[in-house]
Amino acid sequence: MSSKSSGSAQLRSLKIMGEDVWKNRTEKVNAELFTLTYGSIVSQLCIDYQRDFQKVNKQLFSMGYNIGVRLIEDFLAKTALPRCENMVKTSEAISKCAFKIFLNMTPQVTNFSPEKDAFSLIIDENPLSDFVELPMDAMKQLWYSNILCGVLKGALQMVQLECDVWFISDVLKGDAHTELRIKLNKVLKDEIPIGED
Amino acid sequence: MGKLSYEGYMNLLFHPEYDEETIPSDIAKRIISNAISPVISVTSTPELDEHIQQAYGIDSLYMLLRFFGNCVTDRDQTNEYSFGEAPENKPSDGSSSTGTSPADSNLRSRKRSNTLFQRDLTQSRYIRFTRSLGDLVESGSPDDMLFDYHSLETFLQAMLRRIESQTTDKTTHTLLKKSLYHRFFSLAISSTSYLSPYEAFNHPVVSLIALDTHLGQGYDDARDLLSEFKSLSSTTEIFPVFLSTTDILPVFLLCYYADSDEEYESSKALARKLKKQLFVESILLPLWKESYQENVQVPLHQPVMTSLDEMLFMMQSPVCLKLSLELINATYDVLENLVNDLMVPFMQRKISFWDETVLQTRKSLFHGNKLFKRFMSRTAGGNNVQQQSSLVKDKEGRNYFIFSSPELLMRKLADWSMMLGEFKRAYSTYDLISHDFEGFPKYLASCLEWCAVSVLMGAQNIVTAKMLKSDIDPLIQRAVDTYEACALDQSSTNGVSGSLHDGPIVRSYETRCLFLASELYLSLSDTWTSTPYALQNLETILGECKLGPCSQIMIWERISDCYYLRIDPRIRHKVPSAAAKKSERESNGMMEIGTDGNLHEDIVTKGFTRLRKAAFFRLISATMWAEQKQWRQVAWCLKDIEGSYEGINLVNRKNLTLAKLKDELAKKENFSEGQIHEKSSVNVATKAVIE
Amino acid sequence: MPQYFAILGKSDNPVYEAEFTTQQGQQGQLQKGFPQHLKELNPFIMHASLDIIEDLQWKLNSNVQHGTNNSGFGSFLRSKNVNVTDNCYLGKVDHFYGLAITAYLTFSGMKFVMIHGNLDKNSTQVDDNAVKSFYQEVHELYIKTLMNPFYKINDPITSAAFDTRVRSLARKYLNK
Amino acid sequence: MERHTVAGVSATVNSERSDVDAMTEQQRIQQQLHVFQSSLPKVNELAYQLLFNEIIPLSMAVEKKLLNKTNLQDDQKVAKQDDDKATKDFEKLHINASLDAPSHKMCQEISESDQTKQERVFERVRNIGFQIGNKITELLVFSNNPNLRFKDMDLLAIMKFICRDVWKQLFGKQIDNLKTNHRGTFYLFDYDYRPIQSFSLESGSAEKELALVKPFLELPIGIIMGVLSSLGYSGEEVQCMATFVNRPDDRPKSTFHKGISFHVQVNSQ
Amino acid sequence: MAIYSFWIFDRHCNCIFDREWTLSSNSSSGTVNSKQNEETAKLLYGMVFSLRSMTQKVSSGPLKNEIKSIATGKYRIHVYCTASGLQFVLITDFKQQSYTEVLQYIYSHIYVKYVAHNLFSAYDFADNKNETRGQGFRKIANRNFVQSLESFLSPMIVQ
Repeated sequence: MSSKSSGSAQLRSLKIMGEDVWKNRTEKVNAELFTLTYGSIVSQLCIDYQRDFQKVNKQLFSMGYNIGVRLIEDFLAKTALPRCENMVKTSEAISKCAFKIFLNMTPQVTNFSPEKDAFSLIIDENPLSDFVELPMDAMKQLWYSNILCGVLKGALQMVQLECDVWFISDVLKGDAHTELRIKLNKVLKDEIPIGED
Repeated sequence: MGKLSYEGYMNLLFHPEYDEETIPSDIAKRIISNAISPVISVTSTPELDEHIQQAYGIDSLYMLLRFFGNCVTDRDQTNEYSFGEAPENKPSDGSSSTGTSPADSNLRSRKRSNTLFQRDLTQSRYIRFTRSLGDLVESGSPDDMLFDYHSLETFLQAMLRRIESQTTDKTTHTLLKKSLYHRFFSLAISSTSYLSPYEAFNHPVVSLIALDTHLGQGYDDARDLLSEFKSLSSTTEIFPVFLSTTDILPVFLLCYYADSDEEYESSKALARKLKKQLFVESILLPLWKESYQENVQVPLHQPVMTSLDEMLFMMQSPVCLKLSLELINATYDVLENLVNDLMVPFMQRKISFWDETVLQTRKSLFHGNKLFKRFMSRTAGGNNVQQQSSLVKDKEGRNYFIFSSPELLMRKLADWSMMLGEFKRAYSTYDLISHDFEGFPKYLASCLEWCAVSVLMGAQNIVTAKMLKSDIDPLIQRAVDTYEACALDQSSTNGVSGSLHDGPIVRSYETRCLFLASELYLSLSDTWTSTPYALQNLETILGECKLGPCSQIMIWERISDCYYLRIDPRIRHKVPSAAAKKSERESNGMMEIGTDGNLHEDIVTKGFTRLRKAAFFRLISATMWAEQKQWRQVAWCLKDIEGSYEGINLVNRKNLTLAKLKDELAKKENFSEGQIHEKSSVNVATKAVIE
Repeated sequence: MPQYFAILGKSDNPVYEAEFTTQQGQQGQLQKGFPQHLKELNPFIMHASLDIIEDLQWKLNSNVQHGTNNSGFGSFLRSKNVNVTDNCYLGKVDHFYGLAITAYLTFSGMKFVMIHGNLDKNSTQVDDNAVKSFYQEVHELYIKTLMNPFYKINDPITSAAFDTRVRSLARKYLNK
Repeated sequence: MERHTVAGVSATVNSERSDVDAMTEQQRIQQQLHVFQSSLPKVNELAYQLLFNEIIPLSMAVEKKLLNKTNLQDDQKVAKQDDDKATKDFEKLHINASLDAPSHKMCQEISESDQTKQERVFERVRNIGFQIGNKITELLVFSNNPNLRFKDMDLLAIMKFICRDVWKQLFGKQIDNLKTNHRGTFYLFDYDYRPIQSFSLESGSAEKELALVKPFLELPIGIIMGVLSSLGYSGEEVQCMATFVNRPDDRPKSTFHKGISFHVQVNSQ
Repeated sequence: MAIYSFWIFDRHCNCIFDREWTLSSNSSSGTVNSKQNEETAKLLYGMVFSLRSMTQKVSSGPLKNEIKSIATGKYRIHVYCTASGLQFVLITDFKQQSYTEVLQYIYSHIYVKYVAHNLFSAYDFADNKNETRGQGFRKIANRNFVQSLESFLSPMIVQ
């Protein structure tokens, strides 16, 4: 029981921490500017890849990855969070801290797999895709905010969590929610110096 | 240098071969000068008329002289002809024929230029011919309208038909349409020979009394004719009170047979005798000569300023009068003598006499005391005592100033000054007497109108934006309002008396006033400033004046022209050269501009043109022409706006007016190409019946 | 009273067009649009009024002394004619036989133009406050559209959502 | 050359000094703007910064992929063949998305590329910047910013708008200095161009550092061109380039040792 | 109190930065990223690594049991580990109880800024498998990092 209550206390403190960092220790910039910049990137990629949206998805993912691996250091430096012992806690850290601190939103965590190794984030107010209306040809294939998958993938990788991250629905495509799925493949072992094992 | 002369331009409809000529922007001033030029009434004897009929197939001397009206000093008709001919064919100008040919050297030097491009328009002397005074007095009541809009419409339709038959959709039409408009304009401002009690422009200045010396008419005939003229006021029952033969200069015209020196000498002797005994000058016209037959025959223009009735009559049975060049030149020589040596000096004498006897006393009497005068007129219920004595009721009970009243004399002084191009004097006089007319709206309206016109014609060397705003436009508006008040007044009184005459009588003058003002505004150099005023007046015409449908479309097109002319002077040089060139000549085709995309791109020119407005009103005109089934006009309008709307998909969609008009036009063309002209004319006929 | 509204791009190209009609009211009045001939003419009326709008948009600024002699940007400097608070709303700019034309400019040169129909013959007055609010909200909608990365400036706006929102704004402000 | 300090609002306020009421009105509007600005939704500046900078390596990555045209076409063939399967397999497809080389290697690669390739990458970067600039104008003006009165809407005013409002919005600071000859030539000096302040190599490789920074300057160039285009100056008539300049001695030391000068040339007619 | 040396190890057990001061009177003395320190680095990492494995085995439950410092008779070794596997190590005299905040500052204000956000620098200092598990050799050498670290730490050396 006690461990459970302390767990929920921790969750609560995650939330408070996220809000504290956002409020007091974050330089901010207009979300519209952010949206505009990201939009310009996506639109340029669509031109470059001649509307082959799968390639655009990949490129966004890769871009996100390269951002994620660097962004995680900032996140850790600001929160000083230790490694999370399970995915439940990871999910909370992502939603209540990471998303809060960087995008000022708190996606809802749902749909845990029975093994508790996979979960979904419901992203209702996505600053990336504000104002966006997908053109008809992009509706089917383009995951507009796919950069988020890359970022999460990259960031989790750096804390030894080897995950798959992908969108399973997007309001831009007419779905009811924007749902992002994170599935843990394995926890990477910390390396040991040669000769120590 | 253009070949086109003033008369040629005004008659372009009859020979549309000039395409790319330019015309000066102050064309309106020339037309107005012509429209108010001194009137010469022609009295002839039946014998003379018959003689002329036999020799030239023309009914009367008047009908012959008509062709020599307009700009008498420039001899457009001969000049034009000389230009047209190869130099070696050039006839010898008949310089030997009259012996009195001081203008001969002038003639040569003037050949290079022509009436359209003289820098000072007052250098040209215009005259108009009219029937004998007796005829004038007997026809028409003093309240006749300036023009009858039905007749104007009929005339216009006739012209349009003529154009349609002589041209194709591809004809270069810009100049032709402009000429048509100016012709229309000239008719609207001066289309009657009726004598107005309120202004003196149509009152004859000279009475030409013609004798046929070849047939032996001599001193006795002359004396009888003269006394008949002088006693007109007592012998004619309805001789108007505002007219007096004393202000008309009688001149004898002695027509002789030029091959006989004997006859020439006897005519000269007669002239001397007439001067000595009757104190009347004579001029000698060698009206007949053997060599005339062999000489080059030159076709003559229709006179520009002529009454609508005559115009319509002419359109019905067009006569193309051809005379020998020698005779034409001889006639011009004689007329030039008449104008320069007799008429103008006479007018100047009269003017200075009136100036001394009437104007100066008037000035000293009320000088600087307008308040007092206003007080006077108010207490006297609009007429002060002095004016009361000048007023006479006619038998229908209308009040008129009599010819000898100082008011009318001053008015005449101003009008004559206008005729002679002395606009400053005209202006100051109009300005002065407008106060005297305050209680007499009909007099006042005309006076205000001409006061404004005199300024625009040249009383001020430079017309500034401020003058337009604070002086000229209010004058025009006041004139229009006064005319309007007269019309209301008239219709209400007539309502009681049950007369059928109503509004339009005075309204036609109101229309003239608006026309005059708008055209004069357009002739100013800063069109950016002046076009709004012109537009305002034209819109008033459309809104308030009665005109036939085609006449209205003419106005719509003119509105379009105005917008086209509205280019800020600062960007004149920026507007593509084609457009600039066109703006100089006051063009209405905007094709070149529209197709030049640069104009739109250039940030500097933005908002300094009204090309899109112009195109829009052209479009409106096109739709209305279509309603009137004037397909040639529709085609031309569409051609004008082609460039402006090109590539702008806002306006080029299938379901919009432009596309529909194009379709309709294309259909019509196929239709008329294939068959039946009759069918369409039948349609028109049935429609006319239904109406 | 019906309105014909359009957003025009930099080369007078229509970016968006709509005709607003009076809604079926409680009194059972019918949808009242423009008569057919005006429907066919409206774009032309609007196109013509652009001359005036541009005139109002660009005015020679007599206060600007420096640079007037520089030929670099033409012979004189031009400046936008705006006052502080209502930068964009030009008010009634033009009229044509019972129609009033109002306009609103965005700084990047988009023109919002509207033809107001069926006004009283004598007064072609429009309710400036309502019309201004309408324009301002449409402007906001327009910016949101602009923010869509798949929307290119000057392209026609095809978004159904935009259309719906503009129409509801029209109901709110223009055809109450 | 005339100097224009772009010292924020003070210039605007000065011009209104004659009228005290106007000044307070001005302040009131400033206040309103401030409230309005801070009421807008925000995101972390860092997230924006990383996204912004990542555009450059991204452009190189795209360039490399496009160069492998043959591979690309093969891919497309495969993609076409199992079009039906595509949607099913889609989730898998992007999970296994091949990752590009790390950003620092991409930056390296740009500077080592031949000129034509470099130019293509630059153009891509500029295009993205152009889109940002092109749309940001409307965004910034709509917020009823009193600085944006455009009372004298000439080129100089537009430049001031870029220096003051656009720069402030994008980089949190204004351009430090603006010079113009009033004939269409402008120099915009930014002595501490924000996005590159974290960048450095080991000491003693200053030349290489500048070469690596170069591509990052294409982005603001694109933005400037975009803003100009949205305000009516576009195409051939506008040129923009960036060069490194020495920082003035009186400025506090910054991590990047050079200032940037954006040279804008506008030739109307 | 005095600082003797500063070390950064990455998650591949590689020393990616080392700094040793030789004279307490001269803050610019000593070596940066010295070859001679390779062995010392390995030993240092080995020691910290062993101790960490031990403490982790000892502890149970959700609460962490991280090493913060290791004291010997003469030195104190301060350790700061991040979730991303970085280890910041500072060797000082034994009097100073906690340098955690200093290390945390170095991480969040110097490392994050000049390494993580520096697109010219790698974020992972092992380029391939052969450079993992302590076999790597790449170092943080960028100007900004070195300079700001120096200016941050030097006041503490002089004391």
